[in-house]
Amino acid sequence: MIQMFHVYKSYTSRHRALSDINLKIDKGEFVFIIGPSGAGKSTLLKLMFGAEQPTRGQIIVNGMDIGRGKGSDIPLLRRRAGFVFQDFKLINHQTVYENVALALEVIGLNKKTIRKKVYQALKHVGLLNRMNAVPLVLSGGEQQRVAIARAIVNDPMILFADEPTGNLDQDITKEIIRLFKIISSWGTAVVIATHNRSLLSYHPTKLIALKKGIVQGVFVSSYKDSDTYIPQ
Amino acid sequence: MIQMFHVYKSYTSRHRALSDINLKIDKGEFVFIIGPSGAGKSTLLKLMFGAEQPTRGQIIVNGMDIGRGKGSDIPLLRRRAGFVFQDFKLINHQTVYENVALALEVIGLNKKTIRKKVYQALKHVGLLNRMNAVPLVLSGGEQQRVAIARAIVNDPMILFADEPTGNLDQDITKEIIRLFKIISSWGTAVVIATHNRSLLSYHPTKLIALKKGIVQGVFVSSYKDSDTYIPQ
Amino acid sequence: MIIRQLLYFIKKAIQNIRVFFVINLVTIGIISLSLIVLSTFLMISLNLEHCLDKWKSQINVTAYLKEAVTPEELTLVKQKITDFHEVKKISFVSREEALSLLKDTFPGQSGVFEELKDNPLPASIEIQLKEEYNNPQTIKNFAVKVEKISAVDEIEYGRIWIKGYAAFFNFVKSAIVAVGAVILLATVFIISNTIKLTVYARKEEIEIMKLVGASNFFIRTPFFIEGIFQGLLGAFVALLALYAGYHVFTNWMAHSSFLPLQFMQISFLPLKYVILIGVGGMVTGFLGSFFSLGRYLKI
Amino acid sequence: MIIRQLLYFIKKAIQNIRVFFVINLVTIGIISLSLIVLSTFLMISLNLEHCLDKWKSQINVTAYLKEAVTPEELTLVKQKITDFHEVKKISFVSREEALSLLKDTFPGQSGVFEELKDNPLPASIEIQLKEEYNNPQTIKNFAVKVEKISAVDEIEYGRIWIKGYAAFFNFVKSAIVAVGAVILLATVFIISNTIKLTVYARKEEIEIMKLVGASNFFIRTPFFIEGIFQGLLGAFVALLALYAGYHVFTNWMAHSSFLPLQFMQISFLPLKYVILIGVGGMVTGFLGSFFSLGRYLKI
Ligand SMILES: Nc1ncnc2c1ncn2[C@@H]1O[C@H](COP(=O)(O)OP(=O)(O)OP(=O)(O)O)[C@@H](O)[C@H]1O
Ligand SMILES: Nc1ncnc2c1ncn2[C@@H]1O[C@H](COP(=O)(O)OP(=O)(O)OP(=O)(O)O)[C@@H](O)[C@H]1O
Ligand SMILES: [Mg+2]
Ligand SMILES: [Mg+2]
Repeated sequence: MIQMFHVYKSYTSRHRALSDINLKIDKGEFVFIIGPSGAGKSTLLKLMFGAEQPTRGQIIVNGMDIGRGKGSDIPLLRRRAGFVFQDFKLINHQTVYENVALALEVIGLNKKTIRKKVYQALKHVGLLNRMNAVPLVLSGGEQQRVAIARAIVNDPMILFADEPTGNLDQDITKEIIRLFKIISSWGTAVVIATHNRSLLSYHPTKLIALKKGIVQGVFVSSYKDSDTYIPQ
Repeated sequence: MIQMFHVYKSYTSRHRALSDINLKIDKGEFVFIIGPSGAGKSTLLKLMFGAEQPTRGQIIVNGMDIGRGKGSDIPLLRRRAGFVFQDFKLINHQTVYENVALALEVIGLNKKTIRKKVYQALKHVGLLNRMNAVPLVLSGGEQQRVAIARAIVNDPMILFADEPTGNLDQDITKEIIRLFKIISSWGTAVVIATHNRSLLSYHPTKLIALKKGIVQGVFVSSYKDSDTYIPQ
Repeated sequence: MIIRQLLYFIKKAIQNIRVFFVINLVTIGIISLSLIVLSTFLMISLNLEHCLDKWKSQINVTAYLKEAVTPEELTLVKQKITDFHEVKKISFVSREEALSLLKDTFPGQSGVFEELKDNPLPASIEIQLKEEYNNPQTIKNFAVKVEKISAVDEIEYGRIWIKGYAAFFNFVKSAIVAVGAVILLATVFIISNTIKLTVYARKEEIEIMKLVGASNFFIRTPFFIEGIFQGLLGAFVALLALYAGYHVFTNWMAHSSFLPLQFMQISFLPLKYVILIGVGGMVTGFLGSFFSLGRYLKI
Repeated sequence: MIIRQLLYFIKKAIQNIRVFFVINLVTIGIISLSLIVLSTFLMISLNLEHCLDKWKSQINVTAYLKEAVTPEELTLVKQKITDFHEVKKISFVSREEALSLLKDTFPGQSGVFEELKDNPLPASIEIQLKEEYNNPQTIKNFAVKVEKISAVDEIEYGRIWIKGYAAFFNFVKSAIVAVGAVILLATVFIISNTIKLTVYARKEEIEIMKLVGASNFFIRTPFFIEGIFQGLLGAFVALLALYAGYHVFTNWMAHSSFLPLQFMQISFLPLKYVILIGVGGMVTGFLGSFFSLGRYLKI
């Protein structure tokens, strides 16, 4: 589903955000990218999503070569993917409902379908009652959950989540990760970037450890819905 | 230093963000406010900082009655306080240096003093090398650290921090909390809002548990730089 | 399907106008004020041009006739002159008419003329040329031809004045065109850049829409509709204001104590210009959005 | 201390102008274009008014003298008329001068006048009144007084024309004032609202400054400086463009084939108006910032 070959990314000439990344993420995988602040986790996710272009290397997502900067393909990819941004990226003058619905409107679904799906997504993140509020009046955690709802509302084939629980308490974090797991079990590849090592107790199928833009190791779990987690 | 008497806050008529809050925070205290998403933690901090006005009740900070909406006192209070916002609130078109320096420029310090203090603050959060970058190009954790640097740069009498480690990894979190502890030991009242219960291992002197806008309990620690934490 | 989509975009545009109501108001205000200035100028200069044209059409060539012209000869001369293709209209001024005209011109000195034994003035034919021949060269050529008619004594056509007239006419015209061009450019620039400023205030929204997979078409269209709407409404307000001003002004003129003003005809902008301003507002609004957005639509 | 702070604010303003360079360019562009339209209009109407005033000052009352006026009487009459407080200037036209003037007016018909046995025209004194007496009533009163002088035969002052002239003059003046007011209002509105749009795009910055304890003074001042700078630079660019246009235009006129144009004097805006436009730009820029900011400065 996602393949990266010798990918490099430098934002500035002095500094390299990512170096020689090679990885492969399959359908239905549940992947964590961990690493300290500034390691390049967000950059890695953005590359897979076409929000940034690699300096070098090849990125193939869902069969498309998105590293080549062919602008027209990227919207199509994004409509089949979901992304929880670290800074949420909600439209401040639109309501929660409208923000979430946007991800479906760009696909061109009809109003009724949109309503049904948005309600469902908001219900999953526990925000049905805040539907008509604008993001600015929401608490940090509530905003983050709106971002999550928008990312899952279009039944994405790939779900990227950048620090999706940074503003959420333990209980809601558990809920959200459970939700992601369910989505993953339907065949969606879920890629979560986080600094929060306690999330590891949620058993990813693959764990990518980053540090200063370099992959420290990729751990593949053989765990299958049991309780043990065995890094390879 | 901070006293709240029967404080209520409703943003909308239907919904109450805080109910009947009474509390007292002294000089040099190290306080945690915990509670789930939407509990009212940020609202409570904003009230103490004059960023929101209470619907009812009295708030006295550093001898000033800031609940009365006397606009002219609040800038003075803010110049002697620091605030790490949950959404950072950095000025995007200014560099890291300028963002941090702003908190000193409003006081009217001279250039040289400002430079010295800003360098020190940036060093504390490990961002000296990113000084000339603008916030937009920083990673989430880096932005959060800029916000922290700006909050501590003016040697505040009171330091408010709203989810200050939500985007930081364990190691940096530890560093930051240690920094806050040091600042607190100089007599500054430090008030941290967080959903992260693992922070409790850092031994606050006072723990305020919020839920749905209501104080569930205030726990005062008798712990004094030893390793045990005894909730009252 | 297409209609549903169009409706969706219109809905979005309306929603945006509601949310950014003040900004929209400001934008529409700026647009309509620019257009008021433009259309006021247009109206004034069209009327001025009309005046000049009228004046132009009044320039005559006068053919003074020999004293001993018989009525038969006169008819012949008239016929001959009318037959020239340059001629639009002629009118005959008899000797008596010429004298009374002269007397009217000098009301204080009527005594002067009473002393004259007999009328020394000749009869004349005033010739009005077709517009296209109102220029120094053709008038001169024409005069030469007329002078050859035997009954014609002398030709009078104010050589200097005609040359000067054309220059003056050109002068006023080019002044109008120059000032008009400045105003037009200013208007277009102001409108499109105002829209640029409003788009700038919303660049984050555009970025977010791109990130959820919106095509450029999807992002642009509501902005286009908004821009077109702003331009159209701005033009509408401007024309309304112009009409109100026109109404007040002509009313005032009709009750003026200055007689010539009472008969002066000021006309409102012709329909085609009204439409032009409306369409121009729309197009500028559209282009303003179009060029402002470009920059933010790159991935 | 105060100077240090001022320098700090200026530094901030410059920095903001650099960061928001495109926005500033657009704003200054809009301001200068509005001001170009305004100042072009101002220049044209000042020149027009000057023309009218010149014309006004040329309106004369003519006193025709009796035929049998001796040189001594003439001196006396001249003296008497000059002594009236309404009179600005007089000039004597002898009978011979009157005739040659008449001949000049009718160049084609000089034969008519040669037939005259002797000159039938009277001598006259042309009287130019002081500006403040150039209205129908005072002219009439003056005429009555002059008519009483024994050597004066008749008074000529174009009763209808004078009344009409005043009305026409008022008409043109009020038209200028009306259009000018529209343009001025449009300019002020456009400038201040353009600045409002730019401030809107920076409302977050303002909020953040408030949150770190900046006083309203601290936040406002750089914006004020920026607004003043924009207004001033806009005015400067506008005046420069106007001057360039003026230069080209007068040059063109000087080489025009139309003689009257060669001698027509068009003057540039007088210094006081140049200063007024500069100051006006600054004040509008300042006020634009002032009112735009108000809304965002509440805690
Ligand atoms: N400006 C506002 N207008 C209206 N409602 C608001 C506003 N700010 C906060 N609220 C509401 O008040 C409640 C408390 O918000 P607050 O931000 O204090 O929560 P919090 O404890 O900080 O949550 P989190 O951990 O998610 O940041 C929430 O339900 C939120 O939606
Ligand atoms: N647009 C950009 N321009 C320049 N440098 C950038 C840009 N975005 C990120 N960087 C730099 O690249 C490095 C990696 O950033 P990235 O956001 O990927 O880190 P991260 O692992 O997500 O960190 P965090 O946990 O703090 O979010 C950082 O040093 C950051 O400053
Ligand atoms: Mg990140
Ligand atoms: Mg919060």
